[in-house]
Amino acid sequence: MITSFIHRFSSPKSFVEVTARFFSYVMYLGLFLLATGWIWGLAFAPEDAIQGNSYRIIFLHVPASIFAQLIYFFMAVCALMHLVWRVKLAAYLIKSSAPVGALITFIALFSGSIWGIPTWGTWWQWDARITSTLILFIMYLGIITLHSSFSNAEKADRLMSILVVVGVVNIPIIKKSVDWWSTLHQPASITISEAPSIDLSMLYPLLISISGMGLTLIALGILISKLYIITREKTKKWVQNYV
Amino acid sequence: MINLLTHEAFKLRHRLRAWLGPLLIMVLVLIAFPLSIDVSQYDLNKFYFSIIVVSLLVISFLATESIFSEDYEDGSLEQIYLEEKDFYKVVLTKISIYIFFIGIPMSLIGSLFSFANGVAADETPKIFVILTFSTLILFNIFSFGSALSINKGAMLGVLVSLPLALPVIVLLGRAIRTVQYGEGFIEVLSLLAGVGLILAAVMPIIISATLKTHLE
Amino acid sequence: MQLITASNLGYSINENRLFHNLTFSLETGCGLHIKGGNGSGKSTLIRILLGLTSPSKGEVVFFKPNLNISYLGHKNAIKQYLTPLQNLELIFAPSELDDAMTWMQTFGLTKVQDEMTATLSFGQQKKLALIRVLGKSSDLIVLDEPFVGLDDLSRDLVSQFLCSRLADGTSLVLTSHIDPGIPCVELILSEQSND
Amino acid sequence: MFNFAFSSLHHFLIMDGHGIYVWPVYLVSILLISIGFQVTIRKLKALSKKIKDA
Repeated sequence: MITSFIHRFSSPKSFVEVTARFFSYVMYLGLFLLATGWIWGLAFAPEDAIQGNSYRIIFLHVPASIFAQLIYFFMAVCALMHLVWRVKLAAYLIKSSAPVGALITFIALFSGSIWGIPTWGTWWQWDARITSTLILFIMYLGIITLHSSFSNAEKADRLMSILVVVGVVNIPIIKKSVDWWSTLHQPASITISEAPSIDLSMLYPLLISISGMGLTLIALGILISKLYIITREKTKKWVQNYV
Repeated sequence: MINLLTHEAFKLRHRLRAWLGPLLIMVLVLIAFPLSIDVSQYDLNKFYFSIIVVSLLVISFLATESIFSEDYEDGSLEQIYLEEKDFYKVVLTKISIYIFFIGIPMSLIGSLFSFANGVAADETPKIFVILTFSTLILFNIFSFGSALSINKGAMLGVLVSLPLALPVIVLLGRAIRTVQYGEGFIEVLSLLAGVGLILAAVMPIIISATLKTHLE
Repeated sequence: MQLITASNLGYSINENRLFHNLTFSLETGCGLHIKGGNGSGKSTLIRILLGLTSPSKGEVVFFKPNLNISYLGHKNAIKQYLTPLQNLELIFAPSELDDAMTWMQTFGLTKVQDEMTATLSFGQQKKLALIRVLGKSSDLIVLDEPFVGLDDLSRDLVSQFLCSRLADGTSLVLTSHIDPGIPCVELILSEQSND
Repeated sequence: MFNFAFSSLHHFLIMDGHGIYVWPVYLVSILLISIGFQVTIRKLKALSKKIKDA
């Protein structure tokens, strides 16, 4: 029963049609929130007592780091769906999320290392979180390369899903193992269990930037997956009617 | 099963390049490293390990690169599938044979060289045990990488299996430090052994699924 | 007695359809000759029958559990770095080795049995690979272009052998551009438009 | 909460010498994300045209 339920709501056709309906809302809301969060953070949030103005990179760096990981977990869920229920759409979504993930992971790494220059005096450190983000970036590249190196796309889908699932098991292991090194990072600024250690006037723009970044990336993901679905299914009738 | 073991051993023994090659490269690296630095300036026994660890990583990758592709390319893998209907046993056998023929000699070479570079005689066996369990882990991981990237070249293999192998390197570095400081050896060793045995049981399942997908 | 039935088989690769709605059955002691142009999906159909590839549509039913299949495809499945003799030792159990050696003699491979397989000619390697199928007893023989590279004499030998196996109740599936000279049902795969 | 954190626009751009870190990071990221959108939209248009023509 679950299988038939999933298959009914996961046809590539209905995905493209449904997402097209609210794509522009997602994108404009995302861009609006992102602009609000960043302008607030860059211009109106007070200066940090210790780090000075360079802390303002946080409004880009933290959202990027969060989504670098969230996108991978999303891909892992899709990979399981693809392997267990053979949902085609899930494989399409993995394939189209991977470049978004790679992009945002690169931004997280880049913004982090620039931020490191004024605060730590170095742009690179083999610190736990930087290293695990770098490994995450390699994992995204591996997934993209793996899929594009096979001419039989369905075979590539299956192999990619296997790799994604193995990779998601690896993420906590990487975290634990690199935690053994001394770590430079400040502890996470926002935690659910404890009261935030960050001032409210900085927290609000940060939260707004995170949600804005999320919506913007979802919009980008929708766009890329639409492109990919049409590429894959271009011989199907619904595509020819759709375009 | 015994039949399978002897067959795989027979095949590997006749591919000199596949099993003696990696060992020779390992020896070469371990000889070349002290020559390339000013030995009088550095305390060699402090960081000679890092070159053992790194060469273990690289050589494990090299050694397992053709573990399945050889059978895949000449069509033997299809024949094996038709007979066995499942790759688990075959994968398990192949990895065991590779560890026996390449992994264990590699660990032996590594521990011998660390002995030659100032590790006490009674600690050399510890190094050997650590290196052996690390090769168990690394061979399983890299076999997965080479199964995924079968006949698609080393670049893909590195990209997909390096993220899996890096935590092992951290663990291995940690384990060797416990030998140097003489504390916590058993804890780290049991962690290594545990991870190794779990991987040795689970990885072949994943690898079989991968190989099956490749045959389609 | 029916051995295999295939109903409504269809296969597409990257949404390009190779064949669809294939329905056929194979009886014990019968041959099936799959014909079709290049790229019409002959090898894929064979791999579906073997259970290597799963069809996009339809299904294959085997009426005998644990069917004993011997198969030779495009790839010879012999080791280049071993001698022909060592290859046979890998393939056959010691008890079956005598049969295989008889075939070595018939094919005139005995004089090269201790040389490296890589130095053998294309035809010789093909013969060596065919011994895998010829020297074993099985319920179903599946051959993908078995006659490529064989001289006339060996081709007749193989055809005769396959005929005698058919008479013994073994089934046969093969593809060949050359008329095999074996009593077979023909199955023609034609190029289809994508609609 | 909504007071401009800098005394002048000039200070806003310089950010006490941290501006050279902050601004490039934002600009490069905006650039990368918008390239992502641009390339996808362009490819999508080309593909639709190709399918329509076929």
